Amino acid sequence: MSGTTPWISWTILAPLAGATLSVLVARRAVPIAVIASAATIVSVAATVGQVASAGAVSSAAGAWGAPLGITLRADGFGALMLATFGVVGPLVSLQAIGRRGGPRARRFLVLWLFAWASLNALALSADVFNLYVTVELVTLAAVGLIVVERDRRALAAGLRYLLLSLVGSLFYLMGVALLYAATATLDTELLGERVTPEPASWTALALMTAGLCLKAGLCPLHAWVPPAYTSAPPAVSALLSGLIGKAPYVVLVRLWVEVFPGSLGGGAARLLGALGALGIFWGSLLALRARRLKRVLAYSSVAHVGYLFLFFPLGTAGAWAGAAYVAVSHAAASASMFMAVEVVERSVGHDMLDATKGVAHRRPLTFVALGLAGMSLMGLPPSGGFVAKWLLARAALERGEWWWAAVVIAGGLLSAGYVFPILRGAFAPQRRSPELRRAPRHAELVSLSLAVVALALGLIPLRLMALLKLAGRS
Amino acid sequence: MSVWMLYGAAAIGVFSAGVFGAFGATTHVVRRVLGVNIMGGGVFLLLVASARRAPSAIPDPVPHALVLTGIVISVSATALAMAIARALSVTRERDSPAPPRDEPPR
Amino acid sequence: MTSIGIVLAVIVPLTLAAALGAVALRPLAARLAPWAPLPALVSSLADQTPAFELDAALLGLRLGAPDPATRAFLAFTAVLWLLAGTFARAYVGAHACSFWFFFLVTMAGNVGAILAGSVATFYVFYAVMTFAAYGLVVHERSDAARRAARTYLVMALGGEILLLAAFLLVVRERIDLPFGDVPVSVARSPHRGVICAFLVVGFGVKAGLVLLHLWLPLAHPVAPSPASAVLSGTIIEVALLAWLRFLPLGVAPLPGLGLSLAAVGFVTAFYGAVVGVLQVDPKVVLAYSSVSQMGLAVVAAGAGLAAPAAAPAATAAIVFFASHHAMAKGSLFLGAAVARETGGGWPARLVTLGLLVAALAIAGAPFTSGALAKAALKDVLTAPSRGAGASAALLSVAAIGSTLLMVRFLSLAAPAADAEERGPRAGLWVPWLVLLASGSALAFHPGLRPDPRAALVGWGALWSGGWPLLAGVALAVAASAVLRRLGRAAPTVPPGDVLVFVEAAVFESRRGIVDARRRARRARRRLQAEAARRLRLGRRVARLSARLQRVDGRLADLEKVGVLLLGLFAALLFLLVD
Amino acid sequence: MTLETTLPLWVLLTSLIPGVLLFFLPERRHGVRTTINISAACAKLALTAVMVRGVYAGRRYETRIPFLADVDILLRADPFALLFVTLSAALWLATTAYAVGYLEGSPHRSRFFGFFSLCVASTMGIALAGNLLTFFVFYEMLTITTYPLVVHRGTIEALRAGDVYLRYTIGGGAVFLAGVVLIYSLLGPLDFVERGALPLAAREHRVALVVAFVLLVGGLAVKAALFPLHRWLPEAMVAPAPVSALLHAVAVVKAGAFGITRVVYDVYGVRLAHELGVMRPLAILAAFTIVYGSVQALTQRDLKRRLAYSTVSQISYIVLGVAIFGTLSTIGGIVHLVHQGLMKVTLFFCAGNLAEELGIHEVSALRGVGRRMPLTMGAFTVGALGMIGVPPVAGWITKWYLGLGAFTAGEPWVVAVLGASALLNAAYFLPLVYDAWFAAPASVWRAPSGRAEVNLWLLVPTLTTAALSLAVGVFAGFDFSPLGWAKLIARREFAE
Repeated sequence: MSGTTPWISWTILAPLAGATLSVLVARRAVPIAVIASAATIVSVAATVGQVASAGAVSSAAGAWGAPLGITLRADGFGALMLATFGVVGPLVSLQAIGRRGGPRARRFLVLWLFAWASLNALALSADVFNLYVTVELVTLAAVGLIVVERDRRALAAGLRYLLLSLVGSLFYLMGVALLYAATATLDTELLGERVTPEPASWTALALMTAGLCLKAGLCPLHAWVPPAYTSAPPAVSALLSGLIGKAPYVVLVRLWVEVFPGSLGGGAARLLGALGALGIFWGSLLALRARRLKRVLAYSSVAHVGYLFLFFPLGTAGAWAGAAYVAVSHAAASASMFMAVEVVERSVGHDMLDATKGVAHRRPLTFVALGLAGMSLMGLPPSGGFVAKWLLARAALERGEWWWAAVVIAGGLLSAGYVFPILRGAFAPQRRSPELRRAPRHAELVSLSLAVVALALGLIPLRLMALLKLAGRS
Repeated sequence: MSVWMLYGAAAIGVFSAGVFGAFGATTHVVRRVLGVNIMGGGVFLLLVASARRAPSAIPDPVPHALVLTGIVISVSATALAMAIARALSVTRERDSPAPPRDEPPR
Repeated sequence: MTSIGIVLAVIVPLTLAAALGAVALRPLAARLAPWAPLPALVSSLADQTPAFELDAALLGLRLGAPDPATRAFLAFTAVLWLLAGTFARAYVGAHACSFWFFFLVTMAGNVGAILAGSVATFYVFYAVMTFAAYGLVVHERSDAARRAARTYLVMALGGEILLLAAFLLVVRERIDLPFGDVPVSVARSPHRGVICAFLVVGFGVKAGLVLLHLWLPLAHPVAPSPASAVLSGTIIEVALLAWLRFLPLGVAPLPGLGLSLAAVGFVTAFYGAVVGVLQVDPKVVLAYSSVSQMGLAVVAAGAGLAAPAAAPAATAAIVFFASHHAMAKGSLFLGAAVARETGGGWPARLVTLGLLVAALAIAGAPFTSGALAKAALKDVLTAPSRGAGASAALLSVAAIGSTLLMVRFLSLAAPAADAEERGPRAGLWVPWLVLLASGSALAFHPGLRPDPRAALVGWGALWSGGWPLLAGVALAVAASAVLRRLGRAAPTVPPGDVLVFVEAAVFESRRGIVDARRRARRARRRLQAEAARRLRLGRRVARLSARLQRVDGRLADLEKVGVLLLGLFAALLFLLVD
Repeated sequence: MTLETTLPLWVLLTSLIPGVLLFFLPERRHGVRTTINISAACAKLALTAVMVRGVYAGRRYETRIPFLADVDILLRADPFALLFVTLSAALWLATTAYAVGYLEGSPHRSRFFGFFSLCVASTMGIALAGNLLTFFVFYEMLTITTYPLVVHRGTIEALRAGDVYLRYTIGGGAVFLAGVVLIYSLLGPLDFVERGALPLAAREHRVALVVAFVLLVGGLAVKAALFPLHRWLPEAMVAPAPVSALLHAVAVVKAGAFGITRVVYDVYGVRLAHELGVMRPLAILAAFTIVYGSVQALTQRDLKRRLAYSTVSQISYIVLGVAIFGTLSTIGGIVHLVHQGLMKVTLFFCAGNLAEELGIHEVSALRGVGRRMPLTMGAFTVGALGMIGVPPVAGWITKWYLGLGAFTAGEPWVVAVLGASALLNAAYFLPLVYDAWFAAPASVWRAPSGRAEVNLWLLVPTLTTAALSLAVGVFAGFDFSPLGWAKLIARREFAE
């Protein structure tokens, strides 16, 4: 069954269909969303299975050939991102289904399914213009999600995010136009062969990279990230920091790995690495000062984007595996932390740093989740974060550039600086334990399961590594 | 060759005008959205210009398709931006009748 | 006689001590305690006892009494512990349980040290003996007792550190080096000088060589009499046995070390005599007498080292001297306790007579074991040609010194004849009497004398043994007459003589330490301030992140984002193109 | 999956599974919790005994779990690992019993015992680690699982001590990771090999190897409380007594010393380490820490802080033994791993008993306590004498071998350091012993509630560990004694 049916296209069609149907049939929106999610998960699993067994799987949309037609290709990296979106996304959306329905839940589910479809499409597209389209769709869905609760500060943050993303995408489109003018093709592999080192293609690469850095929130272009993540509802922030924030990075990696492999490890790549390192320190230092839990996690996400960009100056297979691992484990850990923060915020009423005091023994699962996810953020073994830190540091040292390894390890230290104050609340003396409002029981379970995913990533890295091998750089 | 170059330069010019507009020292949201649309216009001009580089050859249809998709996306994005701006101004009226500004909350 | 006897000699006291721990067994253990040295006594009498070896315990436990010297030491030690034990049953009143505990553990350590067959075993039992003796010294729990015990422990610890270093140098690779080839290993070791120096000083603390003797005069008055009898009688003699075993007597000629040892011995002898005479407490006088006698033994050891030919004679002389000193000094200490309990009339006279017998032995009067010991020492010293005359003269001067000490002791300790009549308890004077008897038996039993040929009788021996005695007595009578005419009492020196200055110095340094500690506390407060400042490092990080926060805030407005974006684009382009 | 390949994993799981289970046990189920704890401890001891006999008979126990492409988690039971495993397993049983009694009626006990078991699981992991990566994984897990125990009381001081503890240990962990990654990237994945795993070809990376050594030992020195990285240990004394006993006397501190020994012997190999010239500075640092720790202990008025500084000093004996070249000093260093553990646990138990029963925290308040609590003070005296190195308690064997090793290696100054340390130990332990036994009590002590002088749960472990430290000293020659086992290890490390 799996050989013939094009699971790869179903991974996009299923959530899209689910989204449109649940908009049309408003009353039954939640069950439709559940069915659509299930279908998507099945197709994602099948696709990943195909990729794991048969290597890269591709299918041309509408049977049009490469130079012009849009081909969907699921290689190792694509499959890994599909899996990440397929695991973290639904778990977070479970929280919305759990809440007793209502228009807001419906709106959230629709937007999430729409975002999921565009994310899957982005992971699978092997066509530069198609990447532009999918990254735009992801942005629109993300903005929709940010403003889903019509809160004034969320609206302002969403607007700012939209404007900046649009500018970034247009920079990227200008690059695509220049590439097309130079090589008359849009497929990444063909582009990789036809691109010649001349000013037009360098300008294209510079434009596209600048645009995507702005959309990814690389320091110093990260100004939009904290407002967006703190004002949005925690579930949305979980999706934003975990999944949607990685979309521009996926495009950037496709660009640099398949179209411009030569410039990996070059001067520009070292600039990106330097900005990544700056991001790690900038984000961590500001997270140390942050007084609100969501702001701490927002700056932590800025820092983790920095880790992702350390791949470019190294460019080796080890660095590639490390960066991919950072992406996956941060997705799970950050989402879990945001969900835990939601439980704390819902129970105590505010998300100030000392909100965790006196809550631990009445919300034990939340604090276990905070602990496990915190371990992954800090990169302490046996979590996924540690494997990522290990791979990156080892890749850096194998190339002899020990300073990247120092950055990675120092980053881990700084992250311990802002994670432990959160955990310390569990042991703080509570003079009078505050009366806790009813918190959603299943939100705790979602948070815990995400944290366990982050931990599991640290225990069974081998199979995931095999998947990564199929990526271009292996 | 020179005609194409002319169009290319024009496209770059429009694009940078758009960038200047989007990031200009304005406070009004609509000006920024217009700036973004102009940037889009610049890109689409370049795409169309690249359709027929060699004077004699038949114009290549692909850029036109790209431009069409680009226009669809920028229209929907602009619509979303306008909707949010309006929602923002409505909520701001309710709280404080100041003109719509887009500085984010500190 | 299998080796069980040897093992029992060590195990029995230890098990009894352990039994003292359990409340139920306490009275039984206390009653049995005095008989603990019996196995040691029995195994010392048997002539051929196989050694006991147990590799599993204590880096290879080796116990055995292969040579006559060890057996002799074992014999007199066991006798003295037995009699001191029975004496203690009647004597010790308060804190009996803790007394018996330390008494038994010290005894086990002492017996174990004598029987030890290897260096490691010797070190274990020697250390156990040293630390357990602390309990005997501090028994009274008074301030004087605490001061004496602290001095004893500090000096013992210092000595032990040196001994440990010496043992390690001796043992080198072979962990359980048997005593058989220790002297050879010491003689051939490259650090021979250092080893011998450490051994002399280390064991000198125990034996009470000059300047290392400071703890002895303090410990004896505060320790209960049976404890000081044992302390002076057997624990100090272990140092002599250790010198015999470790120092390469007869293996290699060490004239330099030998002569300096002899010199130190003589100085100790005279120093002990001079300071001892000026004491007030009879037990302190006895303590100084022990110091002086040990000085004489060291002289013999020095002679043995200097001339290997004289070594066997020196060893025999030292062994006999130790036995004689143990018996006589033990009976003097017990006698002092008995004297304190007796009033006037017949009991007083009898006790005084007993004390006189023991005192004569110590002074080396003819017809006593002392004379034999002195004779043995004399022919060791006179054997080598050169220093014969001088050392013989010095020996007799030392004899005079001893006599003076004994006269001083008798004048202080003898019970007043005119006091109302009360006799000592049977439990006290019976063991004392037995001890006196065994002391004199030592003189007459042919088997035990160093060389049975030496005649006790005959004018020559009589005169050479007798004149120092007479001279001593004459000197004492003259001195007391002069002092009585001048109307002033004899000048007195506080016990522990030099210790007073040492303690002053220590007190000074302790005050220095207290100041230092106060300064350290201030330093620590400064350190904490510095740590707080280092926290300011945390604060510096905080300040840095505060500045970052401001910059981060300014980055938010769009113009800056635009500029940054174009800047990034330009930088990328520039880096890509070249 | 034969016995040989799963036994090390089972030893690890016997404290990991109960640990996780205990978290979900409701607070009031005391009986169930105690039975789980005690039975898990006994099971672990039994498994360890099986392994000890097996290894002695020459069998190899190894669990290899693939982790990354070329790196895998390796749990291997070689003699050196078993020494540490046996020590931790035995003391875990004693400390669990002690903790049950000590924490009577205090809150959050499920959480405490959960983290307590996880902590021992990580110690087992550290002991059985077969390569640097596995060692690092459990080294960091030890930090995470001990933090909640340090801050268990939840008071402000506890949290501040926890912060200090974290700052040092997380920092140390990061430095250690840097070293591990450097070694792996230089020479590829390498498991611990008895006489050093580094191939001869490694010689030409001289500078990188020295940097890696400094990083590795620097990271480990934090937990081994070498000067100047020792400050967290006295601060962590605010933790409850069982935590100070097992963790800060055995598990955590030993992990550091054990790690240094592993790095020197099983990664670099003694000859290479000496060739690189890094051993002499390490020896000097260890010697300085020995003296510094003892001097600091002298000035401490609080009993547990004094014991903490004594631990700082004693752990450096192990490092000193490792840093001196030669079989004898190695034996001395390795055997002190066990001796110090036994003696220090006894001392901390006694400190706990005194604090729990009579509320004594200050050193000066010990006057005449021997009469009221003779058994506890008897155990304290045995421990104290052992620390000073008085035979026959365990400590003297270490001094004997370290001294011998120092002389044979031609480093006589080490014996001077040992002597000075013995005197300092006497200076800060013997006055306590004197006050306890021979001084008159300042005030009348509170009468004991039950029949024994203190709750039996507290007394029995104290006496067993005291008896053990005495027995280990007396029966040192025995093959299965720590000394016999240390000789076995040293023979394999130095076999030509």
